[in-house]
Amino acid sequence: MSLTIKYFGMLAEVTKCNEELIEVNECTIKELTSKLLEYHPDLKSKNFKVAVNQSLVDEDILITSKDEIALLPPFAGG
Amino acid sequence: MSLTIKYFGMLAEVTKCNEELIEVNECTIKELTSKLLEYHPDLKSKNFKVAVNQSLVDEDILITSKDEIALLPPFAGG
Amino acid sequence: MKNTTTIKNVFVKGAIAPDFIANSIAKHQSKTNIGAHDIFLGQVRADVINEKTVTAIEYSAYEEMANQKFHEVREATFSKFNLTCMHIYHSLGTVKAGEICLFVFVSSAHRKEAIKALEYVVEEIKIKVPVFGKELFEDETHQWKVNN
Amino acid sequence: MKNTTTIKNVFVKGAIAPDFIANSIAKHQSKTNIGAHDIFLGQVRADVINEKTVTAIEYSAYEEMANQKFHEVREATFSKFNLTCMHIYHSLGTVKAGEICLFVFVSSAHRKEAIKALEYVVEEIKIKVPVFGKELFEDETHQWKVNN
Repeated sequence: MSLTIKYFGMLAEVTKCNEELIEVNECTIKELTSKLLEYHPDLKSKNFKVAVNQSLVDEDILITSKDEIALLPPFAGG
Repeated sequence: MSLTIKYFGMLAEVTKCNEELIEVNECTIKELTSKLLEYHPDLKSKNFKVAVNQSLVDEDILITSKDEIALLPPFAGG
Repeated sequence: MKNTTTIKNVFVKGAIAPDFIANSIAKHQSKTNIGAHDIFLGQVRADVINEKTVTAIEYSAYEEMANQKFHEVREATFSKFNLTCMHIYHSLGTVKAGEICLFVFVSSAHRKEAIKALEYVVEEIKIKVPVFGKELFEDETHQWKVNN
Repeated sequence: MKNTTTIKNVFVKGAIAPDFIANSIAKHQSKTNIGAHDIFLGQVRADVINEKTVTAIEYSAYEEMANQKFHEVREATFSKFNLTCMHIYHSLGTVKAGEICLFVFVSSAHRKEAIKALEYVVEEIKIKVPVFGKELFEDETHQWKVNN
Protein backbone atom coordinates (compact mmCIF):
# COMPACT_ATOMS: atom_id res chain seq x y z
CA MET A 1 0.00 0.00 0.00
CA SER A 2 1.01 3.64 -0.45
CA LEU A 3 1.55 5.76 2.63
CA THR A 4 2.35 9.43 2.93
CA ILE A 5 4.81 10.17 5.72
CA LYS A 6 5.04 13.72 7.08
CA TYR A 7 8.24 15.06 8.65
CA PHE A 8 8.51 18.11 10.88
CA GLY A 9 11.19 20.39 12.30
CA MET A 10 14.64 18.85 12.54
CA LEU A 11 13.33 15.61 10.97
CA ALA A 12 12.31 17.42 7.78
CA GLU A 13 15.81 18.87 7.78
CA VAL A 14 17.35 15.37 7.95
CA THR A 15 15.05 13.79 5.35
CA LYS A 16 15.18 16.92 3.18
CA CYS A 17 11.41 16.80 2.65
CA ASN A 18 8.19 17.72 4.43
CA GLU A 19 6.48 14.58 3.23
CA GLU A 20 7.10 11.60 1.04
CA LEU A 21 5.11 8.75 -0.45
CA ILE A 22 6.39 5.24 0.33
CA GLU A 23 5.27 1.73 -0.57
CA VAL A 24 4.92 -0.75 2.31
CA ASN A 25 3.09 -3.97 3.08
CA GLU A 26 0.70 -4.05 6.02
CA CYS A 27 2.87 -3.46 9.07
CA THR A 28 3.08 -2.03 12.58
CA ILE A 29 4.42 1.40 13.50
CA LYS A 30 7.58 -0.28 14.73
CA GLU A 31 8.12 -2.03 11.39
CA LEU A 32 7.39 1.17 9.50
CA THR A 33 9.89 3.07 11.64
CA SER A 34 12.64 0.52 10.90
CA LYS A 35 11.98 0.98 7.20
CA LEU A 36 12.16 4.76 7.46
CA LEU A 37 15.47 4.53 9.34
CA GLU A 38 16.83 2.45 6.46
CA TYR A 39 15.79 5.12 3.95
CA HIS A 40 17.08 7.94 6.13
CA PRO A 41 19.98 6.70 8.29
CA ASP A 42 20.43 10.20 9.75
CA LEU A 43 17.09 9.77 11.53
CA LYS A 44 18.76 7.20 13.82
CA SER A 45 20.42 9.89 15.90
CA LYS A 46 17.14 11.79 16.30
CA ASN A 47 14.55 11.56 19.02
CA PHE A 48 11.03 11.35 17.59
CA LYS A 49 7.50 10.11 18.11
CA VAL A 50 5.04 8.80 15.56
CA ALA A 51 1.55 10.22 15.20
CA VAL A 52 -1.15 8.27 13.41
CA ASN A 53 -4.17 10.33 12.42
CA GLN A 54 -2.90 13.13 14.65
CA SER A 55 -2.54 11.08 17.80
CA LEU A 56 0.59 9.65 19.37
CA VAL A 57 0.25 5.87 19.31
CA ASP A 58 1.80 2.70 20.62
CA GLU A 59 4.38 1.25 18.23
CA ASP A 60 2.60 -2.11 18.07
CA ILE A 61 -0.50 -0.86 16.30
CA LEU A 62 -1.12 -1.81 12.68
CA ILE A 63 -1.16 0.83 9.99
CA THR A 64 -3.86 0.96 7.33
CA SER A 65 -3.61 2.66 3.98
CA LYS A 66 -5.88 5.54 4.97
CA ASP A 67 -3.79 6.53 7.98
CA GLU A 68 -2.05 9.88 8.17
CA ILE A 69 1.46 9.19 9.48
CA ALA A 70 3.75 11.87 10.90
CA LEU A 71 7.17 11.78 12.53
CA LEU A 72 7.43 14.39 15.27
CA PRO A 73 10.63 15.69 16.86
CA PRO A 74 10.58 17.02 20.45
CA PHE A 75 7.96 19.73 21.00
CA ALA A 76 9.00 23.32 21.55
CA GLY A 77 5.73 25.24 21.83
CA GLY A 78 5.37 28.29 23.99
CA MET B 1 -0.45 61.08 76.61
CA SER B 2 -2.13 62.06 73.34
CA LEU B 3 -2.64 59.47 70.65
CA THR B 4 -4.02 59.79 67.16
CA ILE B 5 -6.18 56.87 66.15
CA LYS B 6 -6.85 56.24 62.45
CA TYR B 7 -9.98 54.47 61.23
CA PHE B 8 -10.46 52.89 57.83
CA GLY B 9 -13.28 51.55 55.68
CA MET B 10 -16.36 50.39 57.58
CA LEU B 11 -14.73 51.46 60.87
CA ALA B 12 -14.47 55.09 59.72
CA GLU B 13 -18.14 54.80 58.82
CA VAL B 14 -19.01 53.64 62.34
CA THR B 15 -16.83 56.20 64.16
CA LYS B 16 -17.81 58.93 61.69
CA CYS B 17 -14.19 60.06 61.41
CA ASN B 18 -10.95 59.07 59.65
CA GLU B 19 -8.90 59.87 62.71
CA GLU B 20 -9.29 61.27 66.20
CA LEU B 21 -7.04 62.45 69.01
CA ILE B 22 -7.56 60.75 72.38
CA GLU B 23 -5.98 61.06 75.83
CA VAL B 24 -4.83 57.84 77.48
CA ASN B 25 -2.38 56.73 80.16
CA GLU B 26 0.34 54.30 79.18
CA CYS B 27 -1.45 51.12 78.22
CA THR B 28 -1.44 47.99 76.06
CA ILE B 29 -3.20 47.61 72.72
CA LYS B 30 -5.83 45.54 74.49
CA GLU B 31 -6.54 48.29 77.05
CA LEU B 32 -6.62 50.90 74.29
CA THR B 33 -9.09 48.82 72.31
CA SER B 34 -11.43 48.53 75.32
CA LYS B 35 -11.37 52.29 75.65
CA LEU B 36 -12.17 52.80 71.96
CA LEU B 37 -15.09 50.37 72.23
CA GLU B 38 -16.43 52.48 75.08
CA TYR B 39 -16.23 55.63 72.95
CA HIS B 40 -17.70 53.91 69.92
CA PRO B 41 -20.01 51.08 71.01
CA ASP B 42 -20.87 50.32 67.37
CA LEU B 43 -17.30 49.06 66.89
CA LYS B 44 -18.18 46.06 69.07
CA SER B 45 -19.99 44.33 66.23
CA LYS B 46 -17.07 44.89 63.85
CA ASN B 47 -14.14 42.66 63.10
CA PHE B 48 -10.86 44.59 63.15
CA LYS B 49 -7.11 44.44 63.73
CA VAL B 50 -4.84 47.06 65.25
CA ALA B 51 -1.72 48.29 63.45
CA VAL B 52 1.01 50.07 65.38
CA ASN B 53 3.46 51.96 63.18
CA GLN B 54 2.03 50.18 60.15
CA SER B 55 2.44 46.66 61.45
CA LEU B 56 -0.14 44.32 62.92
CA VAL B 57 0.86 43.66 66.52
CA ASP B 58 0.08 41.45 69.47
CA GLU B 59 -2.52 43.03 71.77
CA ASP B 60 -0.22 42.78 74.79
CA ILE B 61 2.36 45.28 73.56
CA LEU B 62 2.64 48.67 75.25
CA ILE B 63 1.85 51.82 73.32
CA THR B 64 4.13 54.85 73.43
CA SER B 65 3.13 58.41 72.61
CA LYS B 66 4.97 58.43 69.30
CA ASP B 67 3.15 55.40 67.94
CA GLU B 68 0.90 55.60 64.92
CA ILE B 69 -2.23 53.59 65.75
CA ALA B 70 -4.73 52.39 63.16
CA LEU B 71 -7.84 50.23 63.35
CA LEU B 72 -8.18 48.09 60.23
CA PRO B 73 -11.31 46.27 59.07
CA PRO B 74 -11.00 43.08 56.95
CA PHE B 75 -8.86 43.57 53.86
CA ALA B 76 -10.42 43.61 50.41
CA GLY B 77 -7.54 44.29 48.05
CA GLY B 78 -7.43 42.91 44.53
CA MET C 1 9.57 55.42 58.22
CA LYS C 2 11.48 52.47 56.79
CA ASN C 3 13.27 52.38 53.44
CA THR C 4 11.35 55.30 52.03
CA THR C 5 13.73 55.64 49.13
CA THR C 6 12.94 52.23 47.69
CA ILE C 7 9.22 52.07 48.41
CA LYS C 8 7.14 52.57 45.29
CA ASN C 9 3.63 53.91 45.19
CA VAL C 10 1.50 51.00 43.98
CA PHE C 11 -1.75 52.96 43.83
CA VAL C 12 -3.33 54.45 40.76
CA LYS C 13 -6.47 56.59 40.64
CA GLY C 14 -9.47 54.71 39.27
CA ALA C 15 -9.48 51.70 36.96
CA ILE C 16 -6.39 50.24 35.27
CA ALA C 17 -6.78 50.56 31.48
CA PRO C 18 -5.94 47.71 29.06
CA ASP C 19 -3.62 50.16 27.23
CA PHE C 20 -1.64 50.69 30.41
CA ILE C 21 -1.13 46.92 30.58
CA ALA C 22 -0.11 46.77 26.90
CA ASN C 23 2.44 49.53 27.51
CA SER C 24 3.85 47.67 30.45
CA ILE C 25 4.21 44.49 28.34
CA ALA C 26 5.81 46.43 25.46
CA LYS C 27 8.44 47.91 27.81
CA HIS C 28 9.63 44.38 28.59
CA GLN C 29 10.43 43.50 25.01
CA SER C 30 13.92 44.96 25.36
CA LYS C 31 14.63 42.58 28.25
CA THR C 32 15.66 39.60 26.20
CA ASN C 33 16.59 37.44 29.18
CA ILE C 34 12.87 37.08 29.93
CA GLY C 35 11.18 33.90 28.70
CA ALA C 36 7.88 34.02 30.57
CA HIS C 37 5.50 36.67 31.84
CA ASP C 38 2.59 35.92 34.13
CA ILE C 39 -0.04 38.59 34.64
CA PHE C 40 -2.90 38.63 37.14
CA LEU C 41 -5.77 41.06 36.70
CA GLY C 42 -8.47 41.60 39.29
CA GLN C 43 -11.74 42.71 37.68
CA VAL C 44 -14.75 44.11 39.57
CA ARG C 45 -17.67 41.68 39.44
CA ALA C 46 -21.29 42.77 39.15
CA ASP C 47 -22.27 40.41 41.96
CA VAL C 48 -25.95 40.18 42.84
CA ILE C 49 -26.44 40.31 46.62
CA ASN C 50 -29.95 40.20 48.04
CA GLU C 51 -31.31 41.04 44.59
CA LYS C 52 -29.13 44.15 44.29
CA THR C 53 -26.34 44.38 41.72
CA VAL C 54 -22.86 45.73 42.47
CA THR C 55 -22.16 48.56 40.02
CA ALA C 56 -18.70 49.55 41.28
CA ILE C 57 -16.23 49.18 44.12
CA GLU C 58 -14.82 52.23 45.83
CA TYR C 59 -11.32 51.37 47.05
CA SER C 60 -9.56 53.06 49.93
CA ALA C 61 -6.38 52.11 51.75
CA TYR C 62 -4.11 52.83 54.67
CA GLU C 63 -1.83 54.01 51.90
CA GLU C 64 1.48 54.32 53.71
CA MET C 65 1.16 50.91 55.37
CA ALA C 66 -0.19 49.37 52.16
CA ASN C 67 2.78 50.59 50.13
CA GLN C 68 5.08 49.28 52.85
CA LYS C 69 3.34 45.88 52.73
CA PHE C 70 3.42 45.78 48.93
CA HIS C 71 7.14 46.48 49.25
CA GLU C 72 7.60 43.62 51.73
CA VAL C 73 5.64 41.22 49.50
CA ARG C 74 7.84 42.30 46.60
CA GLU C 75 11.06 41.73 48.54
CA ALA C 76 9.90 38.34 49.82
CA THR C 77 8.90 37.28 46.31
CA PHE C 78 12.26 38.23 44.84
CA SER C 79 14.00 36.25 47.58
CA LYS C 80 11.85 33.13 47.03
CA PHE C 81 11.69 33.05 43.24
CA ASN C 82 14.15 33.68 40.45
CA LEU C 83 12.47 36.64 38.78
CA THR C 84 13.65 39.24 36.31
CA CYS C 85 11.10 41.84 37.33
CA MET C 86 7.82 42.46 39.07
CA HIS C 87 5.24 45.25 38.94
CA ILE C 88 2.13 45.75 41.04
CA TYR C 89 -0.61 48.37 40.54
CA HIS C 90 -3.79 48.70 42.59
CA SER C 91 -6.69 51.09 42.10
CA LEU C 92 -7.91 53.64 44.61
CA GLY C 93 -11.29 55.32 44.26
CA THR C 94 -14.14 54.07 42.11
CA VAL C 95 -13.73 51.12 39.75
CA LYS C 96 -16.86 50.10 37.84
CA ALA C 97 -17.99 46.51 37.33
CA GLY C 98 -15.99 45.05 34.43
CA GLU C 99 -13.03 47.33 35.04
CA ILE C 100 -9.63 46.27 36.36
CA CYS C 101 -8.56 47.12 39.92
CA LEU C 102 -5.38 45.03 40.36
CA PHE C 103 -2.53 44.38 37.93
CA VAL C 104 0.31 42.08 39.01
CA PHE C 105 3.03 41.42 36.45
CA VAL C 106 5.95 39.03 37.05
CA SER C 107 8.64 38.02 34.57
CA SER C 108 11.28 35.32 34.65
CA ALA C 109 13.61 33.42 32.35
CA HIS C 110 11.44 30.34 32.89
CA ARG C 111 7.71 29.73 33.12
CA LYS C 112 7.62 27.73 36.36
CA GLU C 113 9.23 30.50 38.38
CA ALA C 114 6.90 33.13 36.94
CA ILE C 115 3.78 31.05 37.54
CA LYS C 116 4.66 30.11 41.14
CA ALA C 117 5.71 33.67 41.94
CA LEU C 118 2.49 35.17 40.61
CA GLU C 119 0.33 32.88 42.74
CA TYR C 120 2.39 33.76 45.80
CA VAL C 121 2.20 37.52 45.19
CA VAL C 122 -1.56 37.54 44.63
CA GLU C 123 -2.27 35.50 47.77
CA GLU C 124 0.06 37.66 49.87
CA ILE C 125 -1.56 40.86 48.63
CA LYS C 126 -5.01 39.58 49.59
CA ILE C 127 -3.86 38.71 53.11
CA LYS C 128 -1.35 41.41 54.01
CA VAL C 129 -2.23 44.67 52.35
CA PRO C 130 -4.70 47.05 54.05
CA VAL C 131 -6.95 47.92 51.13
CA PHE C 132 -10.68 48.32 51.71
CA GLY C 133 -13.52 48.00 49.23
CA LYS C 134 -16.99 49.47 49.38
CA GLU C 135 -19.33 47.63 47.01
CA LEU C 136 -21.77 50.14 45.59
CA PHE C 137 -25.21 48.97 44.50
CA GLU C 138 -27.40 50.47 41.80
CA ASP C 139 -29.77 51.97 44.44
CA GLU C 140 -26.83 53.85 46.05
CA THR C 141 -26.68 51.62 49.10
CA HIS C 142 -23.42 49.76 49.75
CA GLN C 143 -21.73 46.95 51.64
CA TRP C 144 -18.08 46.37 52.59
CA LYS C 145 -16.19 43.73 50.68
CA VAL C 146 -14.18 41.10 52.58
CA ASN C 147 -11.47 38.94 50.95
CA ASN C 148 -11.72 35.20 51.26
CA MET D 1 -11.26 14.85 10.92
CA LYS D 2 -12.83 15.22 14.33
CA ASN D 3 -15.04 18.09 15.47
CA THR D 4 -13.87 20.42 12.77
CA THR D 5 -16.72 22.83 13.42
CA THR D 6 -15.61 23.64 16.96
CA ILE D 7 -11.85 23.59 16.50
CA LYS D 8 -10.37 27.07 16.48
CA ASN D 9 -7.16 28.06 14.76
CA VAL D 10 -4.78 28.99 17.54
CA PHE D 11 -1.95 30.11 15.24
CA VAL D 12 -1.10 33.65 14.29
CA LYS D 13 1.60 34.74 11.83
CA GLY D 14 4.67 36.18 13.56
CA ALA D 15 4.86 37.79 17.00
CA ILE D 16 1.85 38.58 19.20
CA ALA D 17 1.66 42.35 19.72
CA PRO D 18 0.99 43.96 23.14
CA ASP D 19 -1.94 45.83 21.52
CA PHE D 20 -3.53 42.54 20.55
CA ILE D 21 -3.36 41.51 24.21
CA ALA D 22 -4.82 44.84 25.34
CA ASN D 23 -7.70 44.39 22.90
CA SER D 24 -8.35 40.93 24.21
CA ILE D 25 -8.44 42.25 27.79
CA ALA D 26 -10.73 45.15 26.81
CA LYS D 27 -13.23 42.75 25.21
CA HIS D 28 -13.68 41.06 28.58
CA GLN D 29 -14.80 44.20 30.37
CA SER D 30 -18.40 43.57 29.35
CA LYS D 31 -18.28 40.15 31.07
CA THR D 32 -19.07 41.35 34.57
CA ASN D 33 -19.21 37.87 36.08
CA ILE D 34 -15.40 37.71 35.74
CA GLY D 35 -13.40 38.54 38.87
CA ALA D 36 -9.93 37.32 37.87
CA HIS D 37 -7.90 37.05 34.69
CA ASP D 38 -4.61 35.18 34.49
CA ILE D 39 -2.43 35.70 31.44
CA PHE D 40 0.68 33.80 30.43
CA LEU D 41 3.02 35.21 27.80
CA GLY D 42 5.92 33.28 26.33
CA GLN D 43 8.68 35.62 25.17
CA VAL D 44 11.64 34.60 22.99
CA ARG D 45 14.90 34.74 24.95
CA ALA D 46 18.22 35.85 23.46
CA ASP D 47 19.95 32.81 24.95
CA VAL D 48 23.69 32.55 24.49
CA ILE D 49 24.66 29.02 23.41
CA ASN D 50 28.34 28.22 22.71
CA GLU D 51 29.03 31.96 22.51
CA LYS D 52 26.34 32.54 19.90
CA THR D 53 23.22 34.57 20.65
CA VAL D 54 19.69 33.54 19.64
CA THR D 55 18.19 36.37 17.58
CA ALA D 56 14.82 34.76 16.81
CA ILE D 57 12.85 31.53 16.84
CA GLU D 58 11.19 30.28 13.70
CA TYR D 59 8.10 28.32 14.71
CA SER D 60 6.49 25.59 12.66
CA ALA D 61 3.81 23.08 13.61
CA TYR D 62 1.88 20.05 12.53
CA GLU D 63 -0.95 22.54 12.35
CA GLU D 64 -3.97 20.31 12.09
CA MET D 65 -2.84 18.05 14.94
CA ALA D 66 -1.72 21.06 16.99
CA ASN D 67 -5.11 22.75 16.70
CA GLN D 68 -6.74 19.46 17.63
CA LYS D 69 -4.47 19.18 20.71
CA PHE D 70 -5.07 22.81 21.70
CA HIS D 71 -8.77 22.00 21.45
CA GLU D 72 -8.38 18.93 23.69
CA VAL D 73 -6.37 20.93 26.25
CA ARG D 74 -9.09 23.58 26.18
CA GLU D 75 -11.89 21.03 26.72
CA ALA D 76 -9.99 19.30 29.53
CA THR D 77 -9.32 22.64 31.23
CA PHE D 78 -12.96 23.67 31.12
CA SER D 79 -13.93 20.33 32.61
CA LYS D 80 -11.39 20.59 35.46
CA PHE D 81 -11.75 24.27 36.40
CA ASN D 82 -14.63 26.66 36.77
CA LEU D 83 -13.74 29.16 34.06
CA THR D 84 -15.68 31.87 32.31
CA CYS D 85 -13.49 31.86 29.21
CA MET D 86 -10.14 30.87 27.76
CA HIS D 87 -8.13 32.02 24.76
CA ILE D 88 -4.89 30.63 23.36
CA TYR D 89 -2.75 32.12 20.59
CA HIS D 90 0.58 30.76 19.35
CA SER D 91 2.94 32.22 16.78
CA LEU D 92 4.04 30.56 13.56
CA GLY D 93 7.02 31.83 11.56
CA THR D 94 9.71 34.12 12.87
CA VAL D 95 9.49 35.71 16.32
CA LYS D 96 12.44 37.88 17.33
CA ALA D 97 14.10 37.81 20.75
CA GLY D 98 11.99 39.96 23.09
CA GLU D 99 8.79 39.34 21.17
CA ILE D 100 5.84 37.27 22.33
CA CYS D 101 5.13 33.83 20.85
CA LEU D 102 2.45 32.43 23.19
CA PHE D 103 -0.56 34.15 24.77
CA VAL D 104 -2.78 32.14 27.13
CA PHE D 105 -5.67 34.01 28.73
CA VAL D 106 -8.03 32.43 31.28
CA SER D 107 -10.82 34.14 33.19
CA SER D 108 -12.92 33.07 36.13
CA ALA D 109 -15.18 34.50 38.81
CA HIS D 110 -12.46 33.73 41.36
CA ARG D 111 -8.67 34.01 41.38
CA LYS D 112 -7.82 30.49 42.55
CA GLU D 113 -9.58 28.84 39.63
CA ALA D 114 -7.95 31.18 37.11
CA ILE D 115 -4.46 30.69 38.56
CA LYS D 116 -4.68 26.88 38.75
CA ALA D 117 -6.19 26.66 35.28
CA LEU D 118 -3.48 28.80 33.70
CA GLU D 119 -0.71 26.66 35.12
CA TYR D 120 -2.45 23.54 33.85
CA VAL D 121 -2.98 24.92 30.35
CA VAL D 122 0.61 26.11 29.94
CA GLU D 123 2.08 22.78 31.08
CA GLU D 124 -0.27 20.81 28.84
CA ILE D 125 0.60 22.94 25.81
CA LYS D 126 4.31 22.34 26.36
CA ILE D 127 3.81 18.57 26.55
CA LYS D 128 1.02 17.84 24.09
CA VAL D 129 1.11 20.26 21.19
CA PRO D 130 3.33 19.54 18.17
CA VAL D 131 4.99 22.91 17.70
CA PHE D 132 8.64 23.09 16.68
CA GLY D 133 11.11 25.90 17.16
CA LYS D 134 14.28 26.67 15.24
CA GLU D 135 16.55 28.95 17.26
CA LEU D 136 18.31 31.26 14.82
CA PHE D 137 21.73 32.67 15.73
CA GLU D 138 23.24 35.94 14.60
CA ASP D 139 25.63 34.12 12.25
CA GLU D 140 22.67 32.46 10.45
CA THR D 141 23.33 29.02 11.93
CA HIS D 142 20.55 27.46 14.01
CA GLN D 143 19.65 24.77 16.50
CA TRP D 144 16.33 23.10 17.32
CA LYS D 145 14.66 24.09 20.57
CA VAL D 146 13.41 21.37 22.96
CA ASN D 147 10.93 22.02 25.78
CA ASN D 148 11.85 21.01 29.29
